[in-house]
Amino acid sequence: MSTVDTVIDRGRGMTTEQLLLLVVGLGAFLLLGDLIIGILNGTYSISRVARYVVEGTLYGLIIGLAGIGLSMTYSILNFANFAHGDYVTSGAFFGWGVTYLVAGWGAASFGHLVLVAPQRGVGGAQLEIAITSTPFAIMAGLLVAGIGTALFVYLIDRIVYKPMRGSGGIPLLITSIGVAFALRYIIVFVYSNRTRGTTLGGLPSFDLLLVDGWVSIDVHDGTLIVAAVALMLGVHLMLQRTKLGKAMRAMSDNRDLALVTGIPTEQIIRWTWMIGGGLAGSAGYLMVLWTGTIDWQFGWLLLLLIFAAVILGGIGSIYGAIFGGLIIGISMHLSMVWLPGGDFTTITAFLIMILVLMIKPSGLFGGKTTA
Amino acid sequence: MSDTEIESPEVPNDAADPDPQRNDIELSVDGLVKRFGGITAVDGASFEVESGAMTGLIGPNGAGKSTTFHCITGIHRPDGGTVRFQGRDITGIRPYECADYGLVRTFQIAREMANMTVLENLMLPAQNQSGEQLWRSVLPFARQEVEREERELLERVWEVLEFFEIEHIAEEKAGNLSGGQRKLLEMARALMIEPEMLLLDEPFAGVNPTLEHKLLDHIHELREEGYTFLIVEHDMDLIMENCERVIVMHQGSVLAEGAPETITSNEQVIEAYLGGEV
Amino acid sequence: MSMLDVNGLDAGYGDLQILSDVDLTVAEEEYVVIVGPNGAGKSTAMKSVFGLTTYMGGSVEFREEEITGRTPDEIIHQGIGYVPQNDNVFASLTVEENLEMGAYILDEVPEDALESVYDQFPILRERKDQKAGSMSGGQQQMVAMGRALMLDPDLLLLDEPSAGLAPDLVDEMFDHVDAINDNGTALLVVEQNAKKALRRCDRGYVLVQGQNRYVDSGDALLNDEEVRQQFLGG
Amino acid sequence: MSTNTTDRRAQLESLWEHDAVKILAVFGTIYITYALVGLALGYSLDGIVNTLRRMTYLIAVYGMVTLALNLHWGYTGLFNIGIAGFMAVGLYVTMILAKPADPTGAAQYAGLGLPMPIAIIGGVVAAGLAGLIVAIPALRLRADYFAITTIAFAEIVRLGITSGALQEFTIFGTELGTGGGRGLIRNYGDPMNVIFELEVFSSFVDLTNSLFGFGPTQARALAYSMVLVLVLVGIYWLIQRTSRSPFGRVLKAIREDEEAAQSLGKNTNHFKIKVFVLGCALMGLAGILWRFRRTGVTPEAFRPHVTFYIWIALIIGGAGSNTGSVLGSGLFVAILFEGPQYFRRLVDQVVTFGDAPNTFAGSVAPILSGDVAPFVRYTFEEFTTLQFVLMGVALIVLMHRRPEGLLGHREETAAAIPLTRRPGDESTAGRGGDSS
Repeated sequence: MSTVDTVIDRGRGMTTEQLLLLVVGLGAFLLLGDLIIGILNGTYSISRVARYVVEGTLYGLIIGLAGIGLSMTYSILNFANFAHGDYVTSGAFFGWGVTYLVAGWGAASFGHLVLVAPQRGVGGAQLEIAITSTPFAIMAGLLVAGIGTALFVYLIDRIVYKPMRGSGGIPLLITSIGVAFALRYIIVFVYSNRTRGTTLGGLPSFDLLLVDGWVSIDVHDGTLIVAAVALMLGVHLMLQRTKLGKAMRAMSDNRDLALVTGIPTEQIIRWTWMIGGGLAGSAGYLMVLWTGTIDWQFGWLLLLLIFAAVILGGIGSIYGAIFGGLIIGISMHLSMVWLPGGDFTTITAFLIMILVLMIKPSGLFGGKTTA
Repeated sequence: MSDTEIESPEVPNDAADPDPQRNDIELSVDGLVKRFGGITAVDGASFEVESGAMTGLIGPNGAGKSTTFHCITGIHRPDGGTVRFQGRDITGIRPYECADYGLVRTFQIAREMANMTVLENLMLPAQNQSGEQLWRSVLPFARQEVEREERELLERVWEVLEFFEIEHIAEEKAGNLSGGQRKLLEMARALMIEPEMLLLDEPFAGVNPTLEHKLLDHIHELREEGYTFLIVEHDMDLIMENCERVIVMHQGSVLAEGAPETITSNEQVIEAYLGGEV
Repeated sequence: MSMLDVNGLDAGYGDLQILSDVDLTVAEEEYVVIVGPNGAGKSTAMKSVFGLTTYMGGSVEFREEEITGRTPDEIIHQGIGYVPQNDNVFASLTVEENLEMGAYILDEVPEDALESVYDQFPILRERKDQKAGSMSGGQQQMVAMGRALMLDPDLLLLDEPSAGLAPDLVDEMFDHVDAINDNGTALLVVEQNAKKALRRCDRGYVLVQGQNRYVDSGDALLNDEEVRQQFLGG
Repeated sequence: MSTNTTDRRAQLESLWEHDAVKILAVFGTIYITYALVGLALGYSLDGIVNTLRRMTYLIAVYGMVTLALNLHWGYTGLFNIGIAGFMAVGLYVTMILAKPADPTGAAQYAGLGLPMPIAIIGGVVAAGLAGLIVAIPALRLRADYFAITTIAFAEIVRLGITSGALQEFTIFGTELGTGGGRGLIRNYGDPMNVIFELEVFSSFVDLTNSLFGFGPTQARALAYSMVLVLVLVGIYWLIQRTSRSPFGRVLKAIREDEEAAQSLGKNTNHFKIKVFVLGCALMGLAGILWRFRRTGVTPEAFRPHVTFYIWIALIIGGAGSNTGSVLGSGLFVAILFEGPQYFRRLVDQVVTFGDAPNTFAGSVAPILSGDVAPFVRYTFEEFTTLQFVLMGVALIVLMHRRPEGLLGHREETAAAIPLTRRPGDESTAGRGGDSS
């Protein structure tokens, strides 16, 4: 029992967080100031910084797109789904199998194409896959990535999660780790663990001269932007305008009330999984289109970044997920201004996430606002 | 909160009050405010609890009784006002410090450690256990001392079990107990801290009449031993028959305060309860 | 023949029994209130009708059909609506979206029902695009009642519609409740404002410690000295 | 006689209640099964003993980590999924401290050249400190956020030691390095030399040689596994003491209801920090013992897989039970980790497969025409992959069917003395026969 006066800490609760916020704010301010001064006095190349911002934005769009699905299932089902990253990978493989099939029908065996070239041989470069040369194959692939993953995720829900509907968030989280693991290695079993190129190099691009260098955006960057923004807009409209979307928001607001209002909660959960899964699959497909390579664990490696984005934006808020994705993507790339080499981009993202959890665990968009 | 003028304790307290210690104030709450978002749950509540007395805190649902408890015991941090216990300012205290001062509460819904046995539940709250230091529990020589303390503690636990007449459930998991037994356990556990004042949040909710009488007997017995009680309860009969003083809360502030007889005839109180323009 | 018939109901939560041998009836277009001291099991009784408690015995019949064990959305289909006491609006949805959710089980939003809710609560029409969470307590209560009326239920269960309202709004809320009954909807209302409720209702039940204590017309209960004592402890 | 059999069953059940019996029965079954299968297939004795030795080594290491995790999750409810990170901190710090200061030959990076015991203590302390750094901000968080924070920490550690920037660095004028992606090579003496250089050890070598036909390297490995078993026993003892004490009682209370524990006067944050640091330090120690004798280590060893293994082991055994943790790690290693590989070797020995198809498509296509053989061959070729699938499925099935594991239903009393009867009351009357 310590002395009376020291144990009474009148200012507790607020100060730690406020102090941290102050430190972080100051740090961000200093970095931003350094960046501006550096650009003005020529220490940092404008075009390089611009390139980081562009790349970061594109990466952020992918994270945000995948994050919407995670955020939706997190807020409606109340658990952090660790298998979400592997949904992203699954979708990419489904979609790219179809793209290969459409673009290369007859150029190789069905099995080789549908499994996205598990062995050396005919691949993306040989099939000359690009949005300019094989637009139809890519659109078909994106469609299948979305729909295929939606169905696949629904199936997983039926088999794995539905029997545990009443369980708390923690048993579900642990189970999802098992799902993630099993899924990832099923992907290896079916598609092999080879990392392969999926697209043609040397794409047409739009180049912009920015004082001291070029910033270029190629057609796949453009495709990513158009597709991601279209999908985000679609989700927005779905949530705002459709009965289903409104019911989803209602459920994320207050599940018990939704039940007594007569909203068929089980049906809404099913749709939430399917839409979230579809977005994850699409994000995976677009990621592969953008980077030009596919492998069995890119979704898993993306998962923690997606969590970082969702937590940053506030769980349950789809705008938060998009915004969080962009912040994570851009700050990851901008970190290379000070920490060159790219070794620390992911670490930067995780540190941002941990800081947000310490300062404002409810996220920037403050939690339950799936709107 | 500006227009909620708090009645000074003397005014309604005109009833005969034989307690000689009536000026000895154990707990005083002054202008307590607690807001949740836009809702003000406690709005300038002020009252005092006398040492060694049994005081009832009543009021309709949503009057702010439980929130007041939470603010006194540090579960919530008040947005305004002060709480003094035995003359010391304990506003914004942390929950675990409360026990150090000898101020202990029970919860409206019994919060037993469901997967621990009744014995474990009762051994838990004991203060100043050297075995709560990790190294003492591990190192052989210190461990002997810890084991000796544990044996003493177990002795005390059995005394408390006897007091509440629940020896037969000693080895039961707390989660398997009936609602009434949980209430008893909750109170027994609070006593294990050897407090000076007990705040009981609806100790009789969900308790059958037989057990209720038993529980009341225990409380009276303890009161005679010098414990101070502040009890939130919705059963008016119970409060009126057993408490020396009653505090009535309504809409976050204190509506009336005084001896039970003065309270039952207070028109404001009747209106608050029956919700009618009488 | 009554519409709702609760017979010897035992119910509670988990293994905790709250109600024992409770009887309740509500006839077509009747206005019934349940009053009683805090913790008497009033809300539990109402939730039991709506299938939200653990059933332990007895029966609940609606139009001579057993409805114990049914899920809330099935019970809504039968023509029963329910307005819970706390947190009863979807805070991040607009007022109109809240009302639409009340009619989720229909394919289309019933425009006439929406209009009649707006006619009943004109303030909701004014604020239909406002987030329900940003409205005052009384307005939220109207949103919740309006939502339950979207399916034009035959029986509406209201859990303390006046709880937490400022005194001057309480009367307004009671007027709204009366109006719902006047439109032909039978009501089962749990109330703390016993006096006001008993004055307006057709029949009242007094529940004490999970059991029926008195049943009579509202006025009779109101003038009963024993009932008065139940609340104030004599 | 039916009464006779029920009697016997009751006897067996009461026997099973003893932890020692459980451990003996489970481990006995595992070892005997492995040995019998090996014998039946005509394996050499030294091969069989070597398999069992390797299993012992794995069970001991995983058992230590599982016990530490049980302290976190089973007792206190701290959802740590960053185990690999704390193990990595322990091992890397120890290796950097122990590596000689002047790098020679293939061992590219310099260390501090400290004696092994100090290096080990350094590694354990570093892992504990890492736990403290994570604990202070994270303990206020909800369990799922806490989990995400810990796994993010583990990944920060892994990516940090992989990064080129830390491959070689200079601190206070001393050159050190993590080796980046290429890892660190052990260029200090075998840490077990303290034992191996003893006089008696040579007779141990002779003994194993005459018994199992072991060479000196195998004998050393065997001795090392035995040392690890001793360490496991030590940690088990430590954690039993920790949990069966007033300290452990508060931990359990935190898991049950932290707010109520606070109302009973317990400064729960203190307890959580202490127990988290202790568990992390033990994870660091296990990380050290896991690999500090090997020729080298790369960051790959600390992928989240390790964390996943430990969680499966914990859930098999049942969170909350220390004995369960040990049993769980035994069953995990025997059935899920080593079992499939052993099974594969078995099958390989019995059946001779032709060449497997190279791809999944190549294996599936023939099924359509009724030929399952290529698929089976492909499955065998990809056995290691399927083993991971099996682990994932095992976790899902456990969570569905038996989330409380083998012994999680059984609560181990948290008190320094047995709480079975009234103190001073030698009869069983105190059990409450006098209920009112």
